[in-house]
Amino acid sequence: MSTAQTSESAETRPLTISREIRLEWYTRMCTIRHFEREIVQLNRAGLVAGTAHLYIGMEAIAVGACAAMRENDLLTSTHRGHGHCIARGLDMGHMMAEILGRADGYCHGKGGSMHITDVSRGVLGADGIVGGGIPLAVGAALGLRLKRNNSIVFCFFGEGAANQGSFHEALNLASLRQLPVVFICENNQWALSASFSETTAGQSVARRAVAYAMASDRVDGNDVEAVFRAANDAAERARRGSGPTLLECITYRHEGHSVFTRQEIRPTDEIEHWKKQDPIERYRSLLIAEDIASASKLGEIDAEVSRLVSSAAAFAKNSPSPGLATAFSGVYA
Amino acid sequence: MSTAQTSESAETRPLTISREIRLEWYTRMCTIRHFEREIVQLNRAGLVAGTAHLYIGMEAIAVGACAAMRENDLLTSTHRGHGHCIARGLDMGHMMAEILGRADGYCHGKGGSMHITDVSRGVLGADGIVGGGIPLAVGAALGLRLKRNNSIVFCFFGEGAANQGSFHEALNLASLRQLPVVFICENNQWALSASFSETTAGQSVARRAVAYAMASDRVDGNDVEAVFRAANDAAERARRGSGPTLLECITYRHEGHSVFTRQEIRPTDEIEHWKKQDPIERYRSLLIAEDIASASKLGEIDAEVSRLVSSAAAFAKNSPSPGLATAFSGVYA
Amino acid sequence: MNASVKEISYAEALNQALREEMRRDPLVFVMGEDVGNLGGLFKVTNGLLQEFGPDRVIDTPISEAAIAGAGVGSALVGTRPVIEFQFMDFMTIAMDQIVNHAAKLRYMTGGIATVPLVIRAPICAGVGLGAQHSQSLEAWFVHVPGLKVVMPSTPADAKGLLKSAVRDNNPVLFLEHRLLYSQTGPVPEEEYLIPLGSADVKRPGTDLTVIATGRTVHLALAAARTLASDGIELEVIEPRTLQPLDIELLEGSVRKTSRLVVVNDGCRSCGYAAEIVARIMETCFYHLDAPIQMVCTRDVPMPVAPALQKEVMVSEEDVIRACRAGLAA
Amino acid sequence: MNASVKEISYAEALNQALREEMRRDPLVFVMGEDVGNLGGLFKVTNGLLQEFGPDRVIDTPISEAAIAGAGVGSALVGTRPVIEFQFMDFMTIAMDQIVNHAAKLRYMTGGIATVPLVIRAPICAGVGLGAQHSQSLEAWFVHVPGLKVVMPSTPADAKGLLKSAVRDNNPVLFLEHRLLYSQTGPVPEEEYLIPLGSADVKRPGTDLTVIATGRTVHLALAAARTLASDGIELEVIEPRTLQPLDIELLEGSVRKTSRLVVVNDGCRSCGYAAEIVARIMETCFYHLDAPIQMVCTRDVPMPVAPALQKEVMVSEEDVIRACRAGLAA
Ligand SMILES: Cc1ncc(C[n+]2csc(CCOP(=O)(O)OP(=O)(O)O)c2C)c(N)n1
Ligand SMILES: Cc1ncc(C[n+]2csc(CCOP(=O)(O)OP(=O)(O)O)c2C)c(N)n1
Ligand SMILES: [Mg+2]
Ligand SMILES: [Mg+2]
Repeated sequence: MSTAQTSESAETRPLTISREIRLEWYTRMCTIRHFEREIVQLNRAGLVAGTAHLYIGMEAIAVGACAAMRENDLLTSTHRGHGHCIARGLDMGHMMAEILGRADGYCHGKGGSMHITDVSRGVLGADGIVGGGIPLAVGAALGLRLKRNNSIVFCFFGEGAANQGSFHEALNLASLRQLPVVFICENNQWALSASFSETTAGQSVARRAVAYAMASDRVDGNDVEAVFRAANDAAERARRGSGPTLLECITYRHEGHSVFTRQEIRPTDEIEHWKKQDPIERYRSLLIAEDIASASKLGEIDAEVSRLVSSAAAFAKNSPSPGLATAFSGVYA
Repeated sequence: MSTAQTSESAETRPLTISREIRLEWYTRMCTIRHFEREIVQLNRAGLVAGTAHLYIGMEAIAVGACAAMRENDLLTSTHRGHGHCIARGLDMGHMMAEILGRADGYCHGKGGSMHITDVSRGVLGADGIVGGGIPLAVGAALGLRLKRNNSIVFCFFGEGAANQGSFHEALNLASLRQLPVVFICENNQWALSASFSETTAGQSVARRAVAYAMASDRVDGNDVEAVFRAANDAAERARRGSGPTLLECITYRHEGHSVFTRQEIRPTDEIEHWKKQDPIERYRSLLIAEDIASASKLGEIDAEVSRLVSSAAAFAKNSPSPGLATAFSGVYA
Repeated sequence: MNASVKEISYAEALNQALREEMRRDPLVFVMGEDVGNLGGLFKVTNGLLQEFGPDRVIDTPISEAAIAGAGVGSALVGTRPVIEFQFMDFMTIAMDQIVNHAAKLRYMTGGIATVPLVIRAPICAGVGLGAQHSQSLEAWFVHVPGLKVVMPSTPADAKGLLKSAVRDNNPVLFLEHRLLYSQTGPVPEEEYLIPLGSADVKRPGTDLTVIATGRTVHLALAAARTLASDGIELEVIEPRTLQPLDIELLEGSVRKTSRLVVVNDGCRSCGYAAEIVARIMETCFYHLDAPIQMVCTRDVPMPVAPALQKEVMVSEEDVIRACRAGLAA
Repeated sequence: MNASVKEISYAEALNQALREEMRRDPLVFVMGEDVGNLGGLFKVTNGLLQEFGPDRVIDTPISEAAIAGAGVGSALVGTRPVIEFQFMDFMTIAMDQIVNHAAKLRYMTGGIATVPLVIRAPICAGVGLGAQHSQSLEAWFVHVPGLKVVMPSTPADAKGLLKSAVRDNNPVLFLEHRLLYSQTGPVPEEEYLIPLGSADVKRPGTDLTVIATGRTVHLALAAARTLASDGIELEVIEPRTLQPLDIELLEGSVRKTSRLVVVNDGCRSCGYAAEIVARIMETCFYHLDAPIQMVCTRDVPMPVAPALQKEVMVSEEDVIRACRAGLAA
């Protein structure tokens, strides 16, 4: 399982990324891409319950960052969380069933896309509140310390969330107590219709770490290996007890804000420019250039992944709607 | 009126501070000190309604900063707001009446010490919520701009408030829109029982301005002229349309947190050390050393100020309790 | 109302109201997330940026507390902000600014401060966005002295009430059920205002009074049509403003019919329906022939699965069932 | 309860409860502003830092949203945080974390998440701190499915209920009237628990039922003593936990006396008293001989001047007046 391997390799600098791991990462990025494409289809068919925020274009962040996680590490996700879940190895069938609001979904249809959770796999939950998950991650780290558990917490959020008060309060608290948290800002440069430059004074999320005397880094979020190296350094820092890191990953979303809010106000040429920076295409070329795999081999991976996604979709579509009585149960533990 | 004078002088660098102004500042600092001492007496007599947070030891900040304000500039204050009000020339009799919960108080006894307000003098209000006034100041600046009014806003808050989400959100917004706000952090190094070092990652409020690409400065908050110069530079920046400034003034409170919460947990030697840095004593020595005034002249000022405070107290004590019917009126405009 | 009317949507009616008030008064401005470039998530501020420019149509960062706080601060200096929350659920981030500041400043300062602030937000569920995007928390705000709370059910009411809210000198919560935005209705073309605090008889009747708010007014009217075929005449009354409440009109109807059903999209425990029950119980106890029935969103977080969401939300059937119970008793 | 009892204050009883639970379970910890060095603004966490150390008694920055959020996050990983707000008014800053996260995570995740979080706060007024330090907002939280709400009136109840709250696997709001902290009462020396959801008859009576919460229980008991001299026997009942509510016990008393007065320190509009009225109206309508009377904090922000504060808060006289009205009608 790559998570374990990479976290071992993480101890032995200089960091060598094995062929297997590279193919594993390529496979995971393709899986996320196919999964999200499938959601678009399901939405066209009117099967998505509510909304879904697609991760297309940002796959390198979830895959690169989660590769630095160990089996027992935790993460908090966002409204745009499918990528994090898949990178952590959640079951796509149960994920899709949840997105369709079916009985076999992770939350039995109660949560939908914005609340997929699997604590057993360390996914503390997606979150419908922008910035809502950041203090949760800090609290989880606090709890782990009290439990003498040396796992660490990865906290994903968008650049738009970096303007929320919860970001400020949580980072201050994490730095004060030197908590083992890796804050990963997925800066796709837009928050719904709000551009990064018009809403973020200072024009950098990473630089905000200065305010908290926190380590920080800013990387190409479309380069899976760059993300991995930065996340891995941050993870090691956290494991050493040297405190949290704020890691900003620059990327872009290829699709509209969500399947519910599709209206596009971003400049077409900007979108086109970034689609040319596609993280999967880039990795594909790299793997071929460096003779890690042939185009046909990668093609096979692609085909295999798409088969897996299709069967997940089939599973989800065949899953029944939750029993009506369940609407009124499960409010309290 | 000094406010006007100093703001003129503010245009003509190098900044010369006239003898009159220096005596004026000394007088105002003494006034605040006597006023707060009187509150202690009134509280001992059981006359204070609720609580009062004393400004003793911090007088140089309110006086120095407000000296950089013009007639029509605005300010937002805090739970520890008496000094700001007096520096702005509010009537001490009506202030004291409010602190005693009397009919002649600024708020007719409804607000008490934590809500003294006089919009006509630019005091938008003290605030019982730590950090609560910061977004209000930003909004006021936004409103002034819409009204094509070139006044600026001074926003006072304690270092404890710099850990609130409202601080982060408000400073980001102010910087984005280059609003004419001077953020003045009164860093007295303690937030109730919480020390600055144990609650503020980065150990500097001023440095947090980096996160917002905002100008900042850090000065000796017990040096009234240093505070004035820094506040005046910030005010000029705001008037030029060059945006907000975060000004951190290092100081200390001589008394307990409030007359309601007096328990002292700060180190005695620390308190003693800072009492030796008394801003009024320091200014007194300076004025004498620089032959601005003789000890006896300053003594006269002191005596005169204490007479004014006593008559304000007499006015407040003679003010009646508000009519019971007023409890149920004035909820809506 | 004026004879020349036009059929427009609830969202268009709100947009007209904002446009007219912004043209009338240069101190009125709107602020919130995506209100400018996008014209609002639900299009209520559509086109305002183009007409009034970026100083009066302010796209903000995702900073709900600062948006509300800046709204209060700008109102304090005499402008008239209309701020938008994308979902009422997000007001939870700004409660200090709304409750401890906007609502209380007038009273706390003994009348020195004036806070002419309008806070708009879509409420409740219906499109499967789940528990964090589906709340109808009007009861919280009615519980806070110093706030006014408006919740219209038709385009015409929405327009007339929003214009009055903008002119009001107090903080006003203006709550818009998200399923109503696309509903159309006749709206007078000539300018008009509807005063805050005036309830409306949406359908006169004799057998039982239904007091309904927002979206549920339409469920109550549908129920009335259904029951009419059984010869049962419901009187459907809409408060329109929950605070201040036009209690006389409500009491008059209950005294006439002696039976009452209260319908509201908020959760039931400590909800707005309970408040109406308490008010009527106080003044109309001896006129009541049967217990008052309440129809509310069930006391669970809103689920996403369509079938579950339907179970939890108020339906026409729920209203009919409650009316029959109220009549049988 | 056990025979060997000791007279201690409400604050001491809460302190004992925390101490016992922290000794019992190493995963229980407290977090908040000034809870460590100062021992809490009202001394409830006094001495805990010395006994349990800084990892389990956490002094935080002034960051209410992060305190609540960190509480939720640490609960999610299996610890049992007890967080303190210095005044309930400050919860307004943390409503998103409490309402959108703590309350809903269990349901939203289909049972995957568990949030064993206790949120403590002093409520209401009495010492003139004014409108931003005097609110009693329990109704808000009873309105939110997924939360439990506890409000004890005596040291013994406070201790037994807080221990149960700490052991509960759900988010529990634990509300303490600030005027009660110094009040003393008999507390068993042997360990005991009081289950959440059990109301208590504080004084049996026959003529009229008074349902009172928190501090007002003592006003109701005083009123009962006063009226007893006129031969009027009040039955005083305290829910103790507002959510879940022991409705059967309340209904039983109302069916017996046929008359009800509800007393609560929250504001009256959309307050907790209205909820009780609605619940009783539903099930006991035909047993009621008179309209239910409500005695609540008046619907204004809390003023500072002592005479005004007294006017706005609930008094024994208010309760007596309401009882006489309820009996006369
Ligand atoms: C508190 C809150 N405010 C507003 C929203 C509505 N909303 C959902 S996603 C979004 C944009 C978030 O931008 P960003 O954090 O950059 O994440 P991205 O969508 O770009 O991945 C907004 C405004 C919300 N869900 N929560
Ligand atoms: C939101 C909020 N949290 C907590 C409090 C209680 N409180 C009042 S003053 C204070 C300390 C404030 O410290 P600081 O901002 O440094 O101002 P100082 O008192 O030192 O002048 C606290 C915690 C409050 N009033 N508001
Ligand atoms: Mg983004
Ligand atoms: Mg301080």
